[in-house]
Amino acid sequence: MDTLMSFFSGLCLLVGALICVSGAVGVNRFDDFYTRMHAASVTDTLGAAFILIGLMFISDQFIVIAKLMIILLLGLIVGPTTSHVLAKAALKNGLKPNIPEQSRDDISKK
Amino acid sequence: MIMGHFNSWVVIILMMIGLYIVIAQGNLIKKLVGLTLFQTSVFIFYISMANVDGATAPILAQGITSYSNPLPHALILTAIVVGIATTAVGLSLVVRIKAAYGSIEEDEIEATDKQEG
Amino acid sequence: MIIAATLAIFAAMALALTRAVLGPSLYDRILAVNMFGTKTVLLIALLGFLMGRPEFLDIAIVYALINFISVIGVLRYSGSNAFKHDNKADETIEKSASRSDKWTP
Amino acid sequence: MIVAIAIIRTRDLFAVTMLLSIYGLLSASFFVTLDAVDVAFTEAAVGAGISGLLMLVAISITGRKEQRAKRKPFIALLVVSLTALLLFYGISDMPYFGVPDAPIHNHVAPRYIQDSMAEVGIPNVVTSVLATYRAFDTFGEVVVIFTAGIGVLALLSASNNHSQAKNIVSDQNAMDKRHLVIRVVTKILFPFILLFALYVQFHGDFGPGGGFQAGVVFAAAVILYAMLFGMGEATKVFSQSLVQFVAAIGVLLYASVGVATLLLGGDFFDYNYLANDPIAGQHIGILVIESGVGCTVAAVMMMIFFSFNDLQEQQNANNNKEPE
Repeated sequence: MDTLMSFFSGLCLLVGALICVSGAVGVNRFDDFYTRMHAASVTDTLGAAFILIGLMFISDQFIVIAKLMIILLLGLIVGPTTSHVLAKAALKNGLKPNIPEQSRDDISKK
Repeated sequence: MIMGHFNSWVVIILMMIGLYIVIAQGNLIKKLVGLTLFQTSVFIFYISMANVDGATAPILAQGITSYSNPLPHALILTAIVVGIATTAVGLSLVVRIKAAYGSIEEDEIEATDKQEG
Repeated sequence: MIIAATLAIFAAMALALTRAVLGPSLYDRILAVNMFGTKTVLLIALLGFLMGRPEFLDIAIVYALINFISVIGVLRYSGSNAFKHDNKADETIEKSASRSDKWTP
Repeated sequence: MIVAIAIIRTRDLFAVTMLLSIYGLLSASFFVTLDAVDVAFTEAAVGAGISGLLMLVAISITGRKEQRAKRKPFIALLVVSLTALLLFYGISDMPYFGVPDAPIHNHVAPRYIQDSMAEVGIPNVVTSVLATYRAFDTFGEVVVIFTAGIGVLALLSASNNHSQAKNIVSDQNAMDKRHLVIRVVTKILFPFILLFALYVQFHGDFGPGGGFQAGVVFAAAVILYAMLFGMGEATKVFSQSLVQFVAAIGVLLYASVGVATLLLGGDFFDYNYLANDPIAGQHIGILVIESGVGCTVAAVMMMIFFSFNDLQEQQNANNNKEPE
């Protein structure tokens, strides 16, 4: 049971860490603010959730699990909200999405 | 020698960057940022002095015998809050200066002072 | 495993930092700070477990809350007049920067 | 760490503020690794949130771009490197990092760690040092914070007039309608943050936390509310006079504990006399003192933010009027 728990926690931690790093790489490599934001917000929420769940597996006190739950909930509420507001503010203040010419034509045809 | 004093090196570098910003930058808000950096370097200095190898945070628990020094923690804890309060005073002074001189650049303020007499 | 995750988070923090420093537009920087905050929450949670005293998760909670507040605050004030007239400049920088380091799949 | 600072010489003040807030986050995690959880707590609440916010408000009042300094930085560099050399010379006598028998660990610290459980009866040694052994210091700090709050108030609130205030409120409401999602989320989170602040306040004896941190978190919650629902809504509950009153009450509460101990026959801030049992007396004393600290800090932070915000909104209103 114990080894199973630690195995699961290790798995979750690794997956979470991988997601976090990939998100960070995405933030650096994408060439447009909106795609960057997409990379950051999605991976932030998912990676944080995975890591916190992984920590939940190895903690044995109830209070610790409860606090991790609180952090997880907060992350789930706050993360998407901030990215929503951020995108809205950026769009409103005139930061244009960087759409390549061809796809722009596609959009206009439809 | 170098690794043993690693914390002090970090502190000194931070402190000097803060000092440099305070001296060399003309913008008053930038100067306040420099002061904040300076302040934080002192905080880090205190906290790193309180650290003991293999010790944990000074909250007593069963089965732990070695704690880091609680005294600097108490001092710095209050100092941080005081620091933000004083920074706020500084910022409000800057805002007032902006209202009075129309600028927060040191050079322009001096120029205005000279013009007025 | 915890150590691996901690290292990964450090790497992610470093990358977010570069984005915050480079970030051509104002919103890139806000995004980077937000991301950095989330990573710090995770880092502190992991460090608590690493040092064997996981009851310090309170700090992580504070972080999650404060991060939210500061991002909202930044957005609230970045909409004010002092910043508005700069957006055009940001945009042009953004365009030129994106041209120079085009991401090729 | 160093990286974050070395790049802080960006000319764009906004970027500087962002970097500063990242720096705050970083130094807090640094404090966690150095076992200073209480300090990390404070730095988390202050460095990452409030200080960046205040800087930002000030920048939005004073303008964003910085001009190139015309002065030559050589003298500054000279001074800085000289000081650095002196400091490097100075640290060569310092004890190494993390050595357990450094002089700092041999004076009062062992006594604090070994006896505070018997003398004060709370597990968090930092709180017991803060509130009991060094109560005078802390009292001084609280007074300093209070004074700073008054200073900001005196500097910023000189020009308030009511005709402008009404314009601001209508302006605010128009703006808030656009942020539906965030308003809903804030409504969910707001009571939770306040509750958490109270938890921090009263849990400070057993874990990281205490009056200073709780005050800052509480103030942050109110600031969040004020930013989204407008000053009008926030000041309905926390009016300026109430905030000032609470700030003063906090300091007085703190002082009154000292006076009470004097009257009961002890020294100033000698909590043992507050109850028959010395430990119970200590508990009461710390509780009251921490609430005093919490009141003052929260009120002063709100006070500072409100006065900055007022000024900023006034300026906004003026700027909006000009083009019409």
